[in-house]
Amino acid sequence: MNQQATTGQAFRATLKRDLIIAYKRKNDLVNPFMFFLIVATLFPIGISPGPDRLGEIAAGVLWISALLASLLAMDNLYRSDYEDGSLEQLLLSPHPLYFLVLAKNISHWLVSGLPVVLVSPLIAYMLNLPDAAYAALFITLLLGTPVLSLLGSIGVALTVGLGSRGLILAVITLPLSVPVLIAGTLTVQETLNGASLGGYLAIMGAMLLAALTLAPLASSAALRISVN
Amino acid sequence: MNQQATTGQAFRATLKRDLIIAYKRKNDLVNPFMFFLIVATLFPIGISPGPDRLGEIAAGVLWISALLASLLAMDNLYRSDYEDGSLEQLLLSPHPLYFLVLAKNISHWLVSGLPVVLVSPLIAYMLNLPDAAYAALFITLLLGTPVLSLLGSIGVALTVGLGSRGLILAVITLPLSVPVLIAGTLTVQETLNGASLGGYLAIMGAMLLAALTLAPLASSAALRISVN
Amino acid sequence: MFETIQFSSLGEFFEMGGYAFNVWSVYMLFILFFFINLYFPLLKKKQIIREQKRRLVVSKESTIEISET
Amino acid sequence: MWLWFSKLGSPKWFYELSGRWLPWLVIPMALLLIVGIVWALLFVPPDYQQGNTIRIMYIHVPFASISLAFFPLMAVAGTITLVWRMKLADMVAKQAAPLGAWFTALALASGSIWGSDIWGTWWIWDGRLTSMLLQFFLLIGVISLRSALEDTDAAAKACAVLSIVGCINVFVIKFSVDWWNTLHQPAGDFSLSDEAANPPEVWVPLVIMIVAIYLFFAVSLILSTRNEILQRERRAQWVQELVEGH
Amino acid sequence: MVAVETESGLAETSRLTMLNGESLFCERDDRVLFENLDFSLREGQVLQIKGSNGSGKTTLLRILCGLNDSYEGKIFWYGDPIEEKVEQYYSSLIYIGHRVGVNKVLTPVENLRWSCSLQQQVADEEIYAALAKVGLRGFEESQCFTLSAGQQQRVSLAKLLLSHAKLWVLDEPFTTLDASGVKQLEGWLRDHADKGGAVMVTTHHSLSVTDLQMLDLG
Amino acid sequence: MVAVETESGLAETSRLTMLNGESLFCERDDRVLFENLDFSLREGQVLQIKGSNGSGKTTLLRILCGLNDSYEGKIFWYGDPIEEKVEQYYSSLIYIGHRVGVNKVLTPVENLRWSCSLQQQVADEEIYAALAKVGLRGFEESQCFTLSAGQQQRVSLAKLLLSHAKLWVLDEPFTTLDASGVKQLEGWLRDHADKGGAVMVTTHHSLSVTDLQMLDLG
Ligand code: HEM
Ligand SMILES: Nc1ncnc2c1ncn2[C@@H]1O[C@H](COP(=O)(O)OP(=O)(O)OP(=O)(O)O)[C@@H](O)[C@H]1O
Ligand SMILES: Nc1ncnc2c1ncn2[C@@H]1O[C@H](COP(=O)(O)OP(=O)(O)OP(=O)(O)O)[C@@H](O)[C@H]1O
Ligand SMILES: [Mg+2]
Ligand SMILES: [Mg+2]
Repeated sequence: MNQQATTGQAFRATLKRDLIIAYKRKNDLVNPFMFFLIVATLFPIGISPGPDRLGEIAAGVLWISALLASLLAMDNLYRSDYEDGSLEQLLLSPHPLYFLVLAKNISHWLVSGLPVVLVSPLIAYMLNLPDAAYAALFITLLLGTPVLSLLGSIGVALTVGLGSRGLILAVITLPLSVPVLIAGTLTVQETLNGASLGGYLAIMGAMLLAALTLAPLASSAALRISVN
Repeated sequence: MNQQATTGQAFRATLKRDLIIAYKRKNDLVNPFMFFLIVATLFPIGISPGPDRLGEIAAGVLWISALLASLLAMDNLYRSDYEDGSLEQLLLSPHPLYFLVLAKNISHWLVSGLPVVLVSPLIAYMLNLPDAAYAALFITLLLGTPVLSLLGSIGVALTVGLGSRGLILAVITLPLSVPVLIAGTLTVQETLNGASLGGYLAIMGAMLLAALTLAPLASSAALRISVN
Repeated sequence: MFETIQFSSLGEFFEMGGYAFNVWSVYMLFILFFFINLYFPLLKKKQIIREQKRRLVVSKESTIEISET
Repeated sequence: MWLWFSKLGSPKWFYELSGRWLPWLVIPMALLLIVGIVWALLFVPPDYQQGNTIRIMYIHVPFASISLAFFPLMAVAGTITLVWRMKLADMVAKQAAPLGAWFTALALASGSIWGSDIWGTWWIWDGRLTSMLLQFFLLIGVISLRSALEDTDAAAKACAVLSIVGCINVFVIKFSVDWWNTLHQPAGDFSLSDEAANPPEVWVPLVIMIVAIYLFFAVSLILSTRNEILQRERRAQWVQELVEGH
Repeated sequence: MVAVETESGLAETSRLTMLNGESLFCERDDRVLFENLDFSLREGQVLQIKGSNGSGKTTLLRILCGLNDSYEGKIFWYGDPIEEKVEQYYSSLIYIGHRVGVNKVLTPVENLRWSCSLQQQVADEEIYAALAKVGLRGFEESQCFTLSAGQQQRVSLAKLLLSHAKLWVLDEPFTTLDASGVKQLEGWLRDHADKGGAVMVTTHHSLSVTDLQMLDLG
Repeated sequence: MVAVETESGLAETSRLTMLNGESLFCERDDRVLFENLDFSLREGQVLQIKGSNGSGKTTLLRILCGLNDSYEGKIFWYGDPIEEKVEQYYSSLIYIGHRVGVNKVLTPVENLRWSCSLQQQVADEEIYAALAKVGLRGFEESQCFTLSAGQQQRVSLAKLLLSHAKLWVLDEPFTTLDASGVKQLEGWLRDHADKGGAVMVTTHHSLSVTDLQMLDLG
C-alpha cells in the first residue's frame, strides 16, 4: 500500500466517485429522461398537429429534445467540483488530465445520456414515429448522445467559472452540436426513404471516435483556463 | 439622511441592483435571445419541412423556444444571491419580502423575457409564420412570458439550495407552464382561423394578473424554506 | 338485474370475445399493483422494526460501556 | 376543537387509531373487491359497441377518478404543514406522492390499453390524457424535489409549497387542455344518473369497484404512513417500546 | 455544557435587556446541539459564543436571526417574542455570516448601496468614507471578484460602520482579516457596545471589550 | 517590500533546496503585487507567507502550484524548472486552498478515497484512522453538507495525514479551526518539517515550528 497510484487507478477512482455522487443525488439519474419526456410532450401540445403530421416531425422532435436534455444535464458536470475546489485537486493530479476528464465524461453520459436513449422508443411511439424509423433512431441516439456529451463538456469547461452558466453554455454548445443533429435526423429520414443505415452510421461512428479522442483534450485545456 | 428606508425605496434599490448586475454581466442581456434564436433555428434543421409545413408549426416552435429560453434564464435569478449570502440579507430586510421578490422578478423579465418578445417577429419571419398571426404572437408572448418568469421564480426559489438545479428546475417548472403554452399557441391558431383576439387575450391577462399577485408570495415562502 | 353469467365456457371467458390481451392485462396489472402495494409496506415495516431493534441493542451496549468506565 | 386537532396531529395517536381502524377498512375492501371483480368480469353484459373491453372500465374509471384526488389531498396536507407545522400531515403528503404517481400510471396504462382497441392506438394527444400525463409529471416533480432536498424539514415545506401551487395548476391544466383538444369520453357521456343509457347492471358494479378501490387507496396510504411514522419517530419512547414488544 | 460568565465586574442594571433566549433546544440529525440554553444580552454588551467545531455556533446565530426555524424555545426582543416584532427586530439587526453577502460582479460601492438600502437611506459619501475606513480606498470601483478573500470580508464589514442597527450578529468575522484588520474590527465592536449597541459574535480570538460575556457551547 | 528572515539559528546546509523562485513578478489590474521576489524552501523548512489582505498571498501560492500562470520569473523544483518536472512535482505536492475540495454530497471517507487516489493508493483503514485523528470519529458516514465549516476544513486536512507528499501548500488552513484544531495542525506542520518535508503556509497566526522562515508581502 501507499505506493503511487497508476493512471488506470485514478481513472477508475474518478469514474466511481462521479457515479456515486450521481447515485446519491438520485435526481441526476431520473431528471434527464424526465426532462426529455416533458420536452417531447411540449411539442404535440404546442404544435397540435394531426397524427400523421406528428409522425413526420417526430424524429426531429426526439433529437432536439435529446439535445436539450443533454445540454441541461451538462451543467453539473464540473460545476460542483469547481465550486468546492475539487477541480483544483483534479488539475493538481500527476496523471494526464485527458483520462480523468474522460472518466468524468463517461460517467456523466452513463447517468444522463443512456437513460434518454433507452426511453426514446416509448416517446417515439407517443409521437407516432413511423415503425421503420425506430431502429435508426435508437442507434443514432446511442452513437450521437455521447458526442453531444463530449462536446458539451468543452462548453461547460469553458464556462464553469462564470456566474450565469446555463445560457452561455447553450449559446456556445448548441451551434457545435448542429452537425450531430443533422447527421442524426438525416440518418433517420434516409432510412425512412429506403436507404441503408450503414453509410450514415459510419459517419456517426467517425464523429464519436473523433470526439472521444479530441474533445477531452479541449476540455482539459479549457478547465485549466477556467481555474486560472 | 440615515432614516429608515421605505418599502418603495427598497423595491427600487433591488430593481436597480439587479439591472446593474445584468448590465455588468452583459451575457445576461444577450444570451436569452441568442438561445431563443438558436433553438428556433434547430427546428428547421432537425425537422427539415417544406416552407408551408414550417409556417404551420412556426407559432408552436416560437412558443416552445420562448418557454425554454425563459426556463434556462431562470437559473440565475436567485442563484448567485444564494451563493454569496445576499439572499440572507434580503430575507433579513424589514420590508415585506413580496415586494423585493417582485422587484427581482420584474428586473429578470426585463432582462431575459422582453428581449425574446422583441426579437420574436424576426424569427417568426424566418419560420414563415403566416402574416395574420404576427400581432397575436407578439401580444401573447408579451403577456405570457412574464407569467413564465413568475412561475419559474417559484421553481428556482424551491431549488436554489440544490447542487444540480438545471434539470430538476425544468421538471418542476415545465408542467406548470403548460397552460400558458396552450393559451398562447391556441390564441395564435384561433386568430389564424379568424376568431377575434379579445376573448383569448382576456384569459391570458387574467393569468398574468393571478401570477403577479400569487406567484411572488409562493416564491417568498420558498426562499425562506431554501435558506433555512 | 342479476343476469346470468355472460360466458358459456371457461375458454370463452378467457378469450373475452377476442379482447383477452386488453382485458386480462389490465386486470393483471391491477392485481399485481394491489398486492405489491399491500406487501411492500408490510415488508418495510418489518425492516424498520428489525433495524430499530438493532439500533436499540447497539445504543444499550454503548451506554453500558460508558457506565462501566 | 384545538385539542382534537393537536391530538390528531400526534403521530402516536394516529398510529394507534389507524391500527384499530385498519381491519374495518380491509374487510369491506376485500369483500367489495371480490364482488366487484367477479361481477365485472362475469356478469356485466358486453357493450354493444366495445364488446368485452367494457370490462376495463371497472379498473380504469376508479383509478382515473382517484388519481385526481391526490393533488388536492397533498395541497391540504401541505397547507397544514405550513400553517400548523403538523408533522403527521407531511408524513401523509410524503407517502401520497409516490402512491399518486402509481395510481396515475395505472390510470394511464389501463386507459391506453383500452384505447389501443377503441382508438386503434395506444396514445393520442387528447385533453384528458395529456392532462393526466402532465399530472404524472408534476407528481414526479414533487417526488424528485423531496428526494433532492436532504433536510427533512426543508423538504416538507418545499413540497408543501409545490403541492399547493401544483394543485391550482392541475385544475388550470385540466381546463386549458380540455379547451385545447378533446376526444376522450366526456364526463356527460357516461352519466351515472342516466338510467336509460346505462342500466344498473352496468353502473352498480362500477360503483362497487369505485368504493372498493377508494378503500384500497385509504388502506395503502395508511400502511405507508404508519411506516413513515415509525421511521421518523424512531427515537420516541412509544416507538421504542413498540419495537421491543415485537 | 453551557456556561455563562460575565467579565465586567458590575452589571449595569440601568441598561435594558435587548435580546434573550429561554430554554433553547436544537438538534440536527439526532445529535442535540444545545438544550435548555438560556442567554441574555443587554445593551452595551458583547456576547462571545465559543465552542469547538461543529458545536452549533453558526446554527445558534442563524436561529436568532430567524434564518433557521428548526428549534424549540423562546426568543425575546426587548421582552416581546420576536415573532411579534419581526419588522422592528429586523430593522435593528445586522447579520454577517460565513457567506458575506457581497455580489462578485458589483463594486463595493454598489454592494453597500443596495444592502444598506434594505434598512435605511445612506448617502454615497458615507459609503466612500466607510470603505476608506476599512482599507479599501482605491478599490471602490473594482468589481468584487477581483478582491482577495479578506478584502471581500472588509466590504461586508463596512456595513457595520454605515448602519444604525443596534444589534450586530457576526459569524467568525475575523477569519480572513490580517492583524491590522482584526484590531480595527475589535475597536468597532468596543465602540458599538460603548454607544449602547450589542454584539453577538462567534470567534476563537479572545476579545478585548468593556463588557464581555461568554457563552460556551462546548 | 520583500523581506526574508530566518528564525532558525543555523541553516542546515545538508538539506536540499526543494522549491525556489527567482525574480517572480505578478501584477493584477495594473497593481503590482510583487516584483523581484526570490525565495527558497529547503527540506525541513516551514515558509510562512505574511501580508495584509490583498497583498497577493493566495496569488503566490496558486502560481507556485501551477494554477495561475499570469506571472513572470522562474520556479525550480530541486533545481529544475517546474515545467520540466510537472509530473514529479505534482506527485509530491498537496495544495489546500480557500475552497477545500470537499464534495458536499459525499461522505468524508468517499471524499478522501477519491482525492488521495489521485496521487497514491490508500487503504480504507488508514482513512478511518486519519478521520479519527482530525476529530471526525462518528462523522465518517455523514454527508459533508451536514458538517460545519470547521469540520469540512478538517476533512481536507485529513489528507495531509494520509499523503506521502513532501510539499504542503496551505492557504489559511487555520481560519475555521477551533483552538484545539489549531494546535493539532501546528503539530502536524512541525512533524512534517521535522521528517524532512516542507510547508508553505499563509496565515496570520504566529507558528511555533523548528525551522521557520517568513516571507512578507507587505
Ligand atoms: C391513456 C388513456 C386514458 C387516460 C389517461 C384516461 C383518463 C381518464 C380520466 C382522468 C378520467 C376521469 C375520471 C373522473 O372524472 O372521475 C377518465 C374517465 C373515463 N374514461 Fe378514460 N382515460 C384514458 C382512456 C380511455 C379510453 C380509451 C376510454 C374508452 C373509450 C375511456 C373511458 C373513460 C370513461 C367511460 C370514463 C368515465 C367518464 C365519467 O363518467 O366521467 N378512457 N379517464
Ligand atoms: N481575478 C482577479 N482579477 C484581478 N485582480 C485580482 C483577481 N484576484 C485577485 N486580484 C487582486 O490580487 C490581489 C491579491 O489577491 P490575493 O487573493 O492573492 O490576496 P491575499 O494576500 O490572499 O489576501 P487575503 O489575505 O485577503 O486572502 C488583490 O489586491 C486583488 O485585488
Ligand atoms: N444541514 C444540516 N443538516 C444536518 N446537520 C447539520 C446541518 N448543518 C449543520 N449540521 C450539524 O450541526 C452541527 C453544528 O453546525 P454549526 O455549523 O452550527 O457548527 P459551528 O459551531 O458553527 O462550527 P464551526 O466552528 O466549524 O463553524 C454540526 O455538527 C453539523 O454536523
Ligand atoms: Mg460556524
Ligand atoms: Mg488569500
